[in-house]
Amino acid sequence: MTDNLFSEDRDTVADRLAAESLIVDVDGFEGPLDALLTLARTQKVDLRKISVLQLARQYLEFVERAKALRIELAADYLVMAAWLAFLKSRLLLPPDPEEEGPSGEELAAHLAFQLERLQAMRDAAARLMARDQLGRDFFARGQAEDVARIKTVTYSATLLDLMQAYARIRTRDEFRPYVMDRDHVFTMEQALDRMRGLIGFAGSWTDIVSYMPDGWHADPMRRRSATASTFAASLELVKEGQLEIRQTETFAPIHVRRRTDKSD
Amino acid sequence: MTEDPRDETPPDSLFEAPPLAEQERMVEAVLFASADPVSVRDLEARMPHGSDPVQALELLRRRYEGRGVRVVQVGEAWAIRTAPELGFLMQKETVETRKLSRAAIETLAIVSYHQPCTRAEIEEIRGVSVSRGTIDQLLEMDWIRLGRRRMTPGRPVTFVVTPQFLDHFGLESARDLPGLKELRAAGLLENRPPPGAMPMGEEQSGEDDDQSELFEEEE
Amino acid sequence: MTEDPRDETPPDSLFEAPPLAEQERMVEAVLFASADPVSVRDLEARMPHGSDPVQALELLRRRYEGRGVRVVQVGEAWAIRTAPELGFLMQKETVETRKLSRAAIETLAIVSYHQPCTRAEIEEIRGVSVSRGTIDQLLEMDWIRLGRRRMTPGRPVTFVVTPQFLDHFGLESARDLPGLKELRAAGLLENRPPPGAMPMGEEQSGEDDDQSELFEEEE
Repeated sequence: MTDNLFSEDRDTVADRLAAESLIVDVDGFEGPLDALLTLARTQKVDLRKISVLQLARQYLEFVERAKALRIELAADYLVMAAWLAFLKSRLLLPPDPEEEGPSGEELAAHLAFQLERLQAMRDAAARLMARDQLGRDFFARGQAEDVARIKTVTYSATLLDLMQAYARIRTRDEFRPYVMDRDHVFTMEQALDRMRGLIGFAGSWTDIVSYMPDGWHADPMRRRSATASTFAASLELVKEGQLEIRQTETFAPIHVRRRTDKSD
Repeated sequence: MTEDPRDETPPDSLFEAPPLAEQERMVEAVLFASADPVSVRDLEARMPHGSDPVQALELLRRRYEGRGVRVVQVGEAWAIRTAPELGFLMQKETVETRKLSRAAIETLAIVSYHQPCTRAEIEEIRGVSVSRGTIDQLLEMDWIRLGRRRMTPGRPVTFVVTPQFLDHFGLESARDLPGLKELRAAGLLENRPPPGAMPMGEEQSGEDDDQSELFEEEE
Repeated sequence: MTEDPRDETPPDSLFEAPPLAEQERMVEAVLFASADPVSVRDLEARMPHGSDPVQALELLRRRYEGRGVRVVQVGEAWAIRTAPELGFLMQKETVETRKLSRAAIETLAIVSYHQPCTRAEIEEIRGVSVSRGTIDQLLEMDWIRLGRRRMTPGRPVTFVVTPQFLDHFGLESARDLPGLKELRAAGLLENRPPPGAMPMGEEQSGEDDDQSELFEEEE
């Protein structure tokens, strides 16, 4: 916040390029504070001597440009913009004795502190990662013998565990006959087999219901299974290019017919 | 680093091997960090050109004589190993209580309810194959042991529970184990996993066709 | 085995500690055998009654000065590690470490320099919300762990670094973090409350809860 406070546009080509590259990079920022830090660095001064007013201006300009380029900025960027606009007015206008809350200078100082702290943490992170690291620069024992622990492992299992385990298996067992019982299931493979044999005769549109196996209409469970598999099988045959399928409206009967124009 | 009198070789020479003391350090680091014993050839490949790993190894071996660890030859390769008489330090007696795996407890349950019982029978009842490890574990725990061979083709071995098993579970005999009806009456079968929370059948071998959903394997 | 003049104690004495040279060998063997740092307490528990692992450790540490491996302190524990400048020999052993995201690296640095540190503090410093995945990853790597809850409203959990973190970065303690003093002197590790309203959307004393939702989780 010094001399170049009011030198509105000393936009050199380089500055503009820098600003534009910022905008292009907007996705690369980790939030507004990161964007501010990047902008602050373009001032090429010690972060402690940063002009927050200039920074606010840079940031608002950055947001404006993003808008002009129809780049959608996340809400937090806009919140920051609003806050910086407020800060800017606080810094520019003579202090209003009526107004409560911290002064513009205090706010600016805190923002500068945040930027400096973020930068400091980034530097610290870089220094940390630059250290010699275990498994990369220095190594632990490759062949640890340590685990010759005499582990007296006591396995805990209670009678309850045992009984519940047994009950679990036995009851599962009871249902196995059902699993085996495929009487009510008409598989898609079966449906495919059946239809493959029949489509040769389907020169004209035929309701797929007529392809369902005999005797599967009465029992609702069997009918459902057969309908589903027959439908799935007809889709498969359509995919193979052997059938055409149509349905005139929702819930209307589904028709299939043999495909004749083998155009491939 | 000053142990070696031959340390005079210029350290920045690109083509000369590092001083022997330095080579010894290298061998030490490599043997330490490597998961497997390292062959002389491997050492040679890793160390700067012109190094003499055999000589460095010999120095290192001697350095560790009488120490807590030693440099030993393992086949054609070399390794650092703790001195055998200090092995007792590496043992740490810990008593760990672990829950028996589900496979183990189920296998045990089947053996206890169906003994003598072959592995094939266990698998049939569980519906999945039983790993050797599971059986071994139970054998090792002395909870099951081998029973008589079944007089069927292949003469498969059978398993029965042991007195230790009975002791552990506080049973007089395996016949005292409650049947399914009792288990159900005691409310032990209620925490069944979904889906289709189904009625607990008794021992009857299932012609119930009232279960309209496939029973899903848990886990 | 002849290094120590005090070797005269009868070897089968049950109640006297072994000579220091012998203790040193023991510590050497244990540290060598273990891939992870071993605490003094653990050493004490393993060594014969009356041993003084601290003194033995000091002897051992000095013995390995300048060697291919060295005795290093990691928090409350000790380990043997290869000399960093010999890392080039170990390429084979290098485990490809997962590349940490920038968010994770920064979060790690913040936790290590500011610990114990709440999530809100991390977010305040970085100016963005920290995704669950970032914290989870660091927890999973065993580089950070939960510290005590902060005694402030909401009792937020805090994070601190682990011994594994220290081990990985070759630090004796978190106090040895590079530049820690300077950062503290510059006031950059203070948790300076913002004057009045604040743009970063952190703990704004609750009256606008929705603000935190304005911040997108980073990936």
